[in-house]
Amino acid sequence: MSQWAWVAFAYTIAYGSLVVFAVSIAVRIRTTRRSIGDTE
Amino acid sequence: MSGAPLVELSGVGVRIGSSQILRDIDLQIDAGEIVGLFGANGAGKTTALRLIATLIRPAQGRGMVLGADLTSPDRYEIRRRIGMIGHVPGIYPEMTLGENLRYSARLAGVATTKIPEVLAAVGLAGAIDRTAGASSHGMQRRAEFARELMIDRSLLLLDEPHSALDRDAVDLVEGLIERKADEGGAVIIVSHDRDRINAIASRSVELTGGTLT
Amino acid sequence: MQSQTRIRRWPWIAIGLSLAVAFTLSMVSPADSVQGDLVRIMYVHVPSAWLAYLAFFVTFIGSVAYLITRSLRWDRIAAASAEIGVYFTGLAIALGMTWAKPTWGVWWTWDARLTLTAIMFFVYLGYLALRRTTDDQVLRAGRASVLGVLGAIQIPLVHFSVIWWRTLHQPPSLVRPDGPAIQDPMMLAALIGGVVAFTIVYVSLMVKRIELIHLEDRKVDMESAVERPVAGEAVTAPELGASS
Amino acid sequence: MTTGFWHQVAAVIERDLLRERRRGDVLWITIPFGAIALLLIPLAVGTDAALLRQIGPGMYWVIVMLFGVLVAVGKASSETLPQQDASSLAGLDPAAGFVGRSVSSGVLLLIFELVVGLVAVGLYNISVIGIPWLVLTLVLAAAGLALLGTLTGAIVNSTSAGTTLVPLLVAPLSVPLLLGATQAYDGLRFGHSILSWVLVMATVVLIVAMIGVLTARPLQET
Repeated sequence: MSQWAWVAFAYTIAYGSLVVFAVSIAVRIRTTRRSIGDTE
Repeated sequence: MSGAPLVELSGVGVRIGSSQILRDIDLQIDAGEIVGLFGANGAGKTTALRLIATLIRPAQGRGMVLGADLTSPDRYEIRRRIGMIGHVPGIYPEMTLGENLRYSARLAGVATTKIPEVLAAVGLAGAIDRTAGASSHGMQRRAEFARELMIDRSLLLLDEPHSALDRDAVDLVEGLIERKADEGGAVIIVSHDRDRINAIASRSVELTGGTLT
Repeated sequence: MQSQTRIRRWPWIAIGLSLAVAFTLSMVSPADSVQGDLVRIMYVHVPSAWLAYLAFFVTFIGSVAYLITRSLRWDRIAAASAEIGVYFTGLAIALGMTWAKPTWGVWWTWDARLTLTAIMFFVYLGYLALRRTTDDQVLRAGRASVLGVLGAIQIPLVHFSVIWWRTLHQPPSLVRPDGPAIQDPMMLAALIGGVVAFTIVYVSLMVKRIELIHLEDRKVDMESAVERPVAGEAVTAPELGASS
Repeated sequence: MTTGFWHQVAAVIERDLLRERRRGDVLWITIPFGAIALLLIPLAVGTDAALLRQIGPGMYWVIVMLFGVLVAVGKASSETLPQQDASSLAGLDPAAGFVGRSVSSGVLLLIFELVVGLVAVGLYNISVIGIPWLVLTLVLAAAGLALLGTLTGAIVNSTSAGTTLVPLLVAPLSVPLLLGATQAYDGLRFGHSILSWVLVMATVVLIVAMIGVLTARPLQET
């Protein structure tokens, strides 16, 4: 693999997982809010 | 000790995990009282006893037992004066009845020389070297009563004390209960046998849906 | 309570903006004379590792504060930080391995800092596993905070023992007595920018994660208060004749 | 600490050792388990005598760390809720309970270390050197592991995971003990000073003992 391929791989892991982590928190906040009837 | 109630609960609630077991319990027990505690299976009777024994923390309300707040560290100081016999024996099956008592005596700072005497008092004079696990449920019960005799308790909490006991033992237990009340202590008895309890109790309370009625 | 559960969007915006800046900085900075373009992995690896330590330090502070004050607020901070910390520890390890493979030719080396990070990962994974074992907020907070303190106090010991055991890793790249090792201002900007951006991301994630714990606790409270029958009501009088 | 405290500690030690003597869990289960693990390793990695002699001490310590935890979470040292209640109401100070349990687990671990150690010496032809220092590392490792096991046992007590979680919590935290013990042996073999490793292990023992005593009461709250 070229150096840029490694860099692309690393950045996909870093930024990709950050987005997944943030979105999972957002989704859990939303579903928990729904389930306790908080529609604010 | 003079005049102050031994147990004073106001608005106490208990949660275990995510479920509310007891709510809004108001209860006052004075010296010399024998109180019967009734309730259906799962009404929270055992939890109520553990609450009064300071072994479980109240989630709501305020509770005082033997002058100690149930949420303050003082409760560790008064535990030695509370005796409890639950429906599952709190003894180690690998050890003999004598060794179990010796263990409790050493924790409580009581002279171990009292052990033969209290075992004799509950009719277990010959069973001191008997392995607890190999003894019958009734004998384990008797050994627990011996423990409560040995450690000087002000408050006695009994969960179904009559179960597994024979005729002689029941008389023995009732004698012990009445003597404790005469000495200025208090006894709370959880039971389903209303007739038997009403014969010795000064009053009774009922737990329904986690609340006293 | 109300202000804490109000929907707040600024954390999401802050995460997006700071990541965009960090990404741009790390792309426009020049390639290293020795490492080439691989040096760019450092701009995400070092900030992740830094955050792992910061997050676990916050867990330690939250745990100690809980044990002293017995206020669940501190426990929620400790819990949120531990979860984010485990995530960043995992990320730092994954990125470190991705860096090690093209640089040293192996995925894993037994140098002190890598080993320490892996051990930290498991300590706090255990912390999170412990938190899952009970719904009781007070019980959970008490147990978890003791583990939070134990884990954090053990880390320096693990650190020193592992360093004595083996030191192969390159010396710390940023903080050194003789000034930063990285001379190029753009590279330094990318590294510091990454650290700052990831720290903003951490703070933003913390805000949202604490909000989530609040909501989850409220959910448990509501379920115990409303939906589940109070103990004793589950048992009713037997209905004679119904089964015969 | 009052004399009552140490009386209680003694009572708890006596109780635990009595229970273990009657049950024999460590003697008949944990020790054979550790010994058979030492027997399995050469089957997996090869029976080259020089190789085994080289990896033997390390393998021995890994097994002590992983299996030793089982001593602290075994049946003989775990209690049912009514048993815990009875002890509490006899006035047992939670800190005395922690110290007593740690000491009794430590004694059992030391026995485990010695017996499994003899097996390791025999199977792997390990040379026994620097006996006073070796004994010191054995004692420190037993104490540290016992304290960690007892403390984490108290942490998971009355949660749903029960004792299955204890090995996961103890394993990463026992790293300084593992490194201390293995490096001390290497130090003895090559004639280096092992003082720093002994100090690392002693520090672990002191810190965990302190945390255990200070948090004994909060941990007992249910």
